[in-house]
Amino acid sequence: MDNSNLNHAEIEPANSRSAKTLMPSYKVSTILWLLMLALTCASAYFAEQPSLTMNLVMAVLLITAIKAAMIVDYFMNLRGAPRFWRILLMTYVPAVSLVITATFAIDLS
Amino acid sequence: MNQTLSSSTPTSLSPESTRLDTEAQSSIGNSMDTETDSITASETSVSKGSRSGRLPGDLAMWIFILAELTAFALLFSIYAVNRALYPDIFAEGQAGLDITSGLANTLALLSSSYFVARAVTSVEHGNNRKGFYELLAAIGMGAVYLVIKILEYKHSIELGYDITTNVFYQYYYLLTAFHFLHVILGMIILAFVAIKTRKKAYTPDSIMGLESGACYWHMVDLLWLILFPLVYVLH
Amino acid sequence: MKFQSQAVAMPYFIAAIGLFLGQILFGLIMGLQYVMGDFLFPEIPFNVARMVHTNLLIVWVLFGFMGSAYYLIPEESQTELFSPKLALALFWIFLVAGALTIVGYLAVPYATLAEITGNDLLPTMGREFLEQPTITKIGIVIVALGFLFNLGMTVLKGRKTVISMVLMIGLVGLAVMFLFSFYNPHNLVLDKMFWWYTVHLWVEGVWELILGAILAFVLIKITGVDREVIEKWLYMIIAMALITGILGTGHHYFWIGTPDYWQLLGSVFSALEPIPFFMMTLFAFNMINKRRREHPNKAAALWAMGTGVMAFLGAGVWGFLHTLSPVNYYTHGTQITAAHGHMAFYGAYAMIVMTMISYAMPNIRGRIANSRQAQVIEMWGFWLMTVSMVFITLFLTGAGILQVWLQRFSDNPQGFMAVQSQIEVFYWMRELSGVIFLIGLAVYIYSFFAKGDEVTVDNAATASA
Amino acid sequence: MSETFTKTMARNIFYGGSLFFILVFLGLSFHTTRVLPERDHRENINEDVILGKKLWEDNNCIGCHTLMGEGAYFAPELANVYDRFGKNKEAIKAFIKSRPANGIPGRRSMPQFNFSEEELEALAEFLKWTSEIDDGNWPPNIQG
Repeated sequence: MDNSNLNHAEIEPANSRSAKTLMPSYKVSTILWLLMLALTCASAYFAEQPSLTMNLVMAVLLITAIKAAMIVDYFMNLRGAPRFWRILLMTYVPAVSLVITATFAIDLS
Repeated sequence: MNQTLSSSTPTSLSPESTRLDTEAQSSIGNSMDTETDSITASETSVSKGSRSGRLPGDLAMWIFILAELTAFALLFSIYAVNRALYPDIFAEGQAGLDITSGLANTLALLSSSYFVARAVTSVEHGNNRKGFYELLAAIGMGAVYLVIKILEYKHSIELGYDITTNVFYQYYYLLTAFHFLHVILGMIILAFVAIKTRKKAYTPDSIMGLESGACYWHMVDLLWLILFPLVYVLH
Repeated sequence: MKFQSQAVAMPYFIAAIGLFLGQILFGLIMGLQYVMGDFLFPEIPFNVARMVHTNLLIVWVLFGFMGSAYYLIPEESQTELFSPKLALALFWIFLVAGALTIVGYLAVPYATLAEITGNDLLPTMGREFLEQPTITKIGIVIVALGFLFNLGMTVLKGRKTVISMVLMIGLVGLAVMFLFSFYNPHNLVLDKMFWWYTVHLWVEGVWELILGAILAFVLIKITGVDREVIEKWLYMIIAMALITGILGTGHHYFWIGTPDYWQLLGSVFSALEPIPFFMMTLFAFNMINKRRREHPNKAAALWAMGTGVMAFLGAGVWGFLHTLSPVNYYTHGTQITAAHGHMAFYGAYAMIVMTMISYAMPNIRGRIANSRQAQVIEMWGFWLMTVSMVFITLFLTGAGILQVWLQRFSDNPQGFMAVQSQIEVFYWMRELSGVIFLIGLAVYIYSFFAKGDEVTVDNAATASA
Repeated sequence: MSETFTKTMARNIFYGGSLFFILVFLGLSFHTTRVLPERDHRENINEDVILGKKLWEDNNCIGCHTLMGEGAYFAPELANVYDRFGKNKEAIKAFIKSRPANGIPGRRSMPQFNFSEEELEALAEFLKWTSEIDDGNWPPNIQG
């Protein structure tokens, strides 16, 4: 490596268009957005229920996990990202939900 | 050499020298001299091939995002454990919360995330002006969140609930206020990125700074997605 | 050594190792007093030996930081030091002030020292690690201002790199945080609350910046890896250090009267404090694996890697051991705290100074690296000191766990002195490890005098194309 | 795994992140100072407590004892010594006064400080005030 310009060895356009997955189109984003608004209202409706049952807890947390998956995959555009990062982000909300469900399980039983 | 102009605050503070830094007495190979570092303001980023897909945004931002997610995961878990330890205090406290403002906040943050996603799509198609206005809309929705949250705080403080009232309000204030500050930090980042979008700093080929700001904002929204059911819904 | 003024670091390094030796001697005295209660009583009571031990530690690490800065800044800024004479003058002022303070501790009872030095005018004495008379504290501030001025002028007229910037932020932060030692309110809770600004925001805040900057400098020199890569990681490491460390102060606000929300914040953020140390270990090992040159100074590479590992073990792992508030409720103020203190301070700060000495001293003495024999002896010193420190920490942890079991966690807790006599076996073994540590230090010091064919020509042929 | 990692972004994370957490820390610390008065009963700090703290510092008691868990681990914890001595200041004063001048053979022992009567009273008052601070009821038991 003896070129006079001693910058880094491999230089290539950091993120040429072809190399990366593009963001979802407006239409897809809008559909996902409306879907998430609906899901949120649904989970809020659950709050009105008089008593808190285990499957209600799991339903609400499932909705949250679905919404989170949409955001991570489409809005954060991790669909095209290396698998390590996608798995890391996708399992975050389910993992926290599991802990929360566990604390409810222990309390209710 | 590609010019990655991610967010560049005045770099007077530390112009990066990009020469291979030997600083040993002798020179390397046949390069003329190792000593006079040419201070090139350009910022080169090393990106090894992109066969296995590309992480949107900057790895530095992702390390910051992971740290924040870990901190909040710990905070959520400790909140959940304490809810199980003191069910009655938490139930009574949660009953006092206004579900509609919680819902409105969630819708506001979801919409602002939506606008940020649209903005990134716009800039990817080279339409910086449209992207700029979408970012402004996102910041606007963020402001809506702030207003609703401040009203909520004012309401509960007027009722005399303070961070030291009881264990529920300690956790409620700590978690939501800490997230509140992250929304403000996220809005500052979005504003910063919006200005650069307006000044055409981002092109379809060099969009990393915008993606980093967008990913941070989506993380803040993600955190609220967990906070909303945890604090408002499940009681 | 590219600039003649870098030689001014030599007296600082020599003084640092000298005071280090003094610190270990008094450490051994205290170790013996733990098992033989009346050893040297009343000539050198335990509290005096402890003051000397802890103050010598802080002063020798500060001498090490100053020496490292005087060596590093001219080379990073590619210009001569602003005023080597000022550096030497400040060296003697600081050394004399320090020596007088230690003599004061040993010669007269502490209350008399307080009287002589006019502590009543502005009482700042009598607090852990800040036992120095007020006039010594003022002397330290003057030395620090002169030191920062000297370095600041050098950086301003030379090249500004990330490493010199980070080092300067760390050193300025160190000076600013020391100012809180002058605030000594009548209210004990406020006193403790701001005392932690000088202690915690030093060792878990700005000192981590200094540690990162020195480690990055040494790694650039011995591995030849591109400055761009190293400075990028440096920024991330110190970003994590401050992000977790600042709110991490909360883990000192559990039981001193401050509100309960500190228990939540303190636990969560101090639980994340090992992250920057883990990144530093990855950083050191990665850079050395990806080295682009074979630097003859193998000892410095060993020290750099050792610093990463021991800092992570001592400050990270042993810190996490007792940082969560439900655990800390039982282990606060026991030997567990002492165990963490020993390995963290040695692993993070004693070792980074020795890393810099190991790299810089040969250059100052006009060679690229010491002879093979000298480096082998130095590595023996490294392993003896590091392994014996691990044992000191293990024994103190054992003592701490038994202490917690007998005195804190049991239903009918035993008295303090009763428990101390039951954990004496650990104190004996700790004292033995301390002796081995002293042997290791002696071997390390001898390595500077070992004869052999030094390496004077730099074989900086880049290892890989 | 390909990603871009620029020094500018890392630097911005350093400055932005640190500033953010410094502000959060300062805000919480300010709130703590506002809330402290009803936790540390500073209204009970009288002349004796002030003199007691001065004596505590001038004689480097922290060199052997821990106070609220912080200090040297050579001698007992003193934040709850007032309770341990049966809430009796005289017992504390008698203990300090009765320390043998040249120690107890073969055992750790506290030096004799030859305090006057007022100084003993001040020290005991300081230790009493310290024991009344609302410190999350630490230590876990009377032994400290």
